[in-house]
Amino acid sequence: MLDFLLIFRVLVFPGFTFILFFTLFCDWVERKIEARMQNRVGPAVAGPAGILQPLADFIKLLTKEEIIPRDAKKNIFRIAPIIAFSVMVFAICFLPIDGSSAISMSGFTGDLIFIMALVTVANFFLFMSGWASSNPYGGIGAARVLTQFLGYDIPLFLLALTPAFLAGSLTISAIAASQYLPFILLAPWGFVLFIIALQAELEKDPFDIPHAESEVVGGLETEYCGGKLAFLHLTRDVQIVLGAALVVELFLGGPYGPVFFGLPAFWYSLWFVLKVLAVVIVTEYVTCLFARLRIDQVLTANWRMLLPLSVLSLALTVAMATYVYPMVV
Amino acid sequence: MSKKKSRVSPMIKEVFAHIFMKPATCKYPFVKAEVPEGFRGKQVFDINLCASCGLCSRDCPAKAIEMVEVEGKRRPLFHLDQCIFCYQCAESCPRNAIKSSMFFELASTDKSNLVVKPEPSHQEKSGA
Amino acid sequence: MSKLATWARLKSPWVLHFNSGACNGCDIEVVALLTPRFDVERFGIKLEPSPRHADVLLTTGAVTKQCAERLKRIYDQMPEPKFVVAIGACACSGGVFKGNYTVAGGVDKVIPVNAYIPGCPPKPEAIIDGVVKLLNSLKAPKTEAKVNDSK
Amino acid sequence: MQARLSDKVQIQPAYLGKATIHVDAGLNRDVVRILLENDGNVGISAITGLDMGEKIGVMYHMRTDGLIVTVRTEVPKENPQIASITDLIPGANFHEREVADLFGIVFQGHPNPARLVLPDDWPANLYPLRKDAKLEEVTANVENCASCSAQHEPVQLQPQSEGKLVNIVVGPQHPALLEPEKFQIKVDGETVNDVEPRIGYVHRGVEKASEQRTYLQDVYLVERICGICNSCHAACFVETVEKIMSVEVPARAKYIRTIILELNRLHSHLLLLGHAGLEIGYETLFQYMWRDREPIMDLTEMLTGNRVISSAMTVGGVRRDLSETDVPKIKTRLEALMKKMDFYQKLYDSEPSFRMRTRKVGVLSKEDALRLCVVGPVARASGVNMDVRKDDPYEAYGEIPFKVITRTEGDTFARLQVRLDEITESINIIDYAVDHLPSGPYRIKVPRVVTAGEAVNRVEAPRGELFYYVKSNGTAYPERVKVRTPTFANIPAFIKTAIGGSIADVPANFVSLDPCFSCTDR
Repeated sequence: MLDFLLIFRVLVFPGFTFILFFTLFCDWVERKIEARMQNRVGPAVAGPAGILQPLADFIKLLTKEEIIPRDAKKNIFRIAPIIAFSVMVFAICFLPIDGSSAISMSGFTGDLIFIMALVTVANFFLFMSGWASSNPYGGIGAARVLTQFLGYDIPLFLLALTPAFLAGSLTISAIAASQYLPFILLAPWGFVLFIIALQAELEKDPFDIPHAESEVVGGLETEYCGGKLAFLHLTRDVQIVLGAALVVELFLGGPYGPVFFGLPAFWYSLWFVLKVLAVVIVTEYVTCLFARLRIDQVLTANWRMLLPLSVLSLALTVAMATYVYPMVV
Repeated sequence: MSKKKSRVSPMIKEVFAHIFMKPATCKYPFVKAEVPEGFRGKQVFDINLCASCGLCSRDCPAKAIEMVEVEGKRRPLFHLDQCIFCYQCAESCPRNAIKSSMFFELASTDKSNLVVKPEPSHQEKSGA
Repeated sequence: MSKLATWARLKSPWVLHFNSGACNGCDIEVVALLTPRFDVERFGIKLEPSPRHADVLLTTGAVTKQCAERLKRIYDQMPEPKFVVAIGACACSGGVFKGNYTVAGGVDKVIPVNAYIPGCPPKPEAIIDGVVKLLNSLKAPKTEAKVNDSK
Repeated sequence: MQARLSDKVQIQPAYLGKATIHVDAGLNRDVVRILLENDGNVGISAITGLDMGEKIGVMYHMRTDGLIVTVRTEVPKENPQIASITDLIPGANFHEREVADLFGIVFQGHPNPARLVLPDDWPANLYPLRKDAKLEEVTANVENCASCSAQHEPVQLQPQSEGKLVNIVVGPQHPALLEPEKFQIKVDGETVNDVEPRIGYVHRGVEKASEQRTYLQDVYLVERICGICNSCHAACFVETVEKIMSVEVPARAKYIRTIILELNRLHSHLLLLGHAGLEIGYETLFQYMWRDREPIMDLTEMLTGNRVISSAMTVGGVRRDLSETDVPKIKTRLEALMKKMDFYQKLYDSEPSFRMRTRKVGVLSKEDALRLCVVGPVARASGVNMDVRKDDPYEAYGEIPFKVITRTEGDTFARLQVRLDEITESINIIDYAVDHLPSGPYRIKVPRVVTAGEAVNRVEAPRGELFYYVKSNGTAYPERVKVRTPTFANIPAFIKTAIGGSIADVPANFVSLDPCFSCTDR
């Protein structure tokens, strides 16, 4: 019985299937809201209000012909996108979605660090996939992913420590659970900086240089087609969900919220979904506001602005956690 | 720069406002597109007015008008795939036999459909 | 299963735009398709930067000598199933430039074309209409087979 | 001039613009030098080749005081050699290469006499614009494209290292370029070391084709040189022909032409400003700009019957009258656009990421702008006060008050800002023209056969000075039509400003010139 529940949790809810469909849903929300902000309609014909658009894209890509370029490093070219995708999904599984993570009781001390490490690994596989295609655009795009990721990883991590200090724990579920008052209210500066760093991590405007069409064509995806491209797209979307979910867990009180009746798991999932969508909309809003920066400007923005600020934020938080927070609680 | 500058980008407000605004998108193809008077669309050829002079064919910059025999007389046949819709033919025609219509949905998956044939009944065959 | 694939294909035609020697008239109308007034994202149409991602190749302009090889290459780079739409008089047949010393003629001289959209340039609505007609022709399996044969 | 080279030059005042100077083949350099010494603002508008049977005429059309002075010389067809003037005016570089391509004239001392517009595999001693060129074989060859698939070119972009330099080839198919062109960019790390453009992918041989069509058909042909500034091409051609025929078009036609030309400018500028947004990754700006451009397209469609290619001009006037009922529609749409411009101006003033991407990028100094003979908004953004509408008024521009927008920074931001301000000016011009529309006929009947003669004419297209030279031999077919488009003159500015800059600035810098290759290649 327990085994069956475990399998169900991993494969269906809140595991793989849920994450997959939630990701596609988030993609739709993202495209729709971006279109609205740009005074357009956005996807409209695939399913009601175009809600099946990401699914249609995904299925279509799966049915397309697979071409592997002659010069590509074939094995890596084949498997890197899928590994990147699975690592991302694996990382999400550690987040408490309906009050506990996909594999119950799998949360362990320091899983925050573990998830961050997984994201890094996934990004490294993304880099590998671009590099393996042996296309110059793919190579440049991949190199940009790596440069940007390595740069922004540090401030992101420092900023992720903010709620960790406030909660006094490195375990995500513990951080989420300890937010009787969401940390966004206690440390708004940390939240704002985290969103900025996240924007860079997710390669969205104004930091979307790895996807700058006018400079690098399709970036690391340039040579990909068919199913592998589908997985690359999906990886990116999962990454966005993961990033948004992290914000939710760290600053917005995780899946916890008022339970009105029935199963708490249902309400927790609902809160989680709503909060993630809210974060996705906020990031999309920021995307619409700015032009893309140049790669040197992006790096300068990181080392000169974001990194010192995140150190400052951390210091401020430590002070808060020691002196102010105990008084509040 | 002597101009008075506002520090805050107006985009912040504009983008936010657009979330609640109606999109500027027209509903085409679910709603028919409005075409203004005088649009240069598909040709309408009135064979009853045609004098078989061939001026339209001679003046056509794209050589899209071919003179073909219809019931013993030379009549213009419009190749829509070559036509640049300038309507010089209509201007050159001494009898005003060629007029433009508002019809613009000419696309076809078969190139041989893309002609306006001169037919005695002047019911043009649709290219669509 | 194949029904699902057809559905997905119809709902998500990603396009690549290639100008093989056009006057820009058709090109700006193709770009105008992406913008709020026409917004073809409604139909799931996305303009893709790389031929590898695209399902439909939108070609504009008469094919010049310099571009013919390039056009062929781009067509070859696209994964199956792929479709070509010729936009404007020049792409359909060479239009007003037919017979010039560097112009080969229409796009169909180099690669097979699935749909023709006449006009100079066609209204964006006409381009939407053309793409919709192309997609509708794919719905009927018979037509699809015919289209594939013609390659 | 007469004093220094008295016996060797012949000056024909008020012919082909301001004056025409006939010189011997060896003296072209001296004349150009003297012109340069007289006036620091001299630029070259075009170099026209002309097949004259035994000889090939070479005409240097120079701008001085805003007017054209033509320096005319001849070289024998057997051994066509002439001294290059590129070292005197760097802006003559492309012009000379083009004439070399199309007429086979060897410009001695040219720094880079490589092919510019013709395909690489074009036969060596075949010069398409010579009257005796046998093009049938080539044309047949081109039309038979079976050979195309057999050839395999190198992959799209292939960085080849040459020591420290990396070669990046951008194009022909590249998202940053709507049109197929190739740029070879040599990069040293992140710094651009050299840019080698290869244009000609859109070369359709319009100049030759126009000789095989009647004047009537040519109006539609030249209009399709460029879809964006189509009515400028048509207007310029039509005016040139009217000059040859000494036809005065009715005042109403002039005003209607002005309105259509300005609508053309509005749509072109909005298009470019939106496209610039796309290029620097500002998609929202792109979407808004193009949304606000649609009313202009509607107006064009309403007035002429087509959204893009207006086909409104004809020799002797315009093809359609402007009805009274259209006037309020024009007014309301322009008013709405005027309000939007306020928003964009604020955006330009305050949006940080936009300013970071465009300010101090691709700076072109006034001296370089003059030396490279750039035209239009690019020149005006570098502080060169030149606008054909003011310098050499055509149509109704002499009667309509407007300002010439100039800026001094010369960077990408200034180039975009100039266009933004010009949109406001254009709206005012249309407003004025609509209010002061004279009554009377909008078209007069002209014969199809054009009297023998030649003329030059210029129009301020959205991208800058558009130059036409037409020679008529007294038939219904022109003898020679020469088109010099603004982008052709502006590409050297891109090369100049890109070198030494960052590779990431290339797209933003490039798009700020408003490149139009269908114009450039013809």
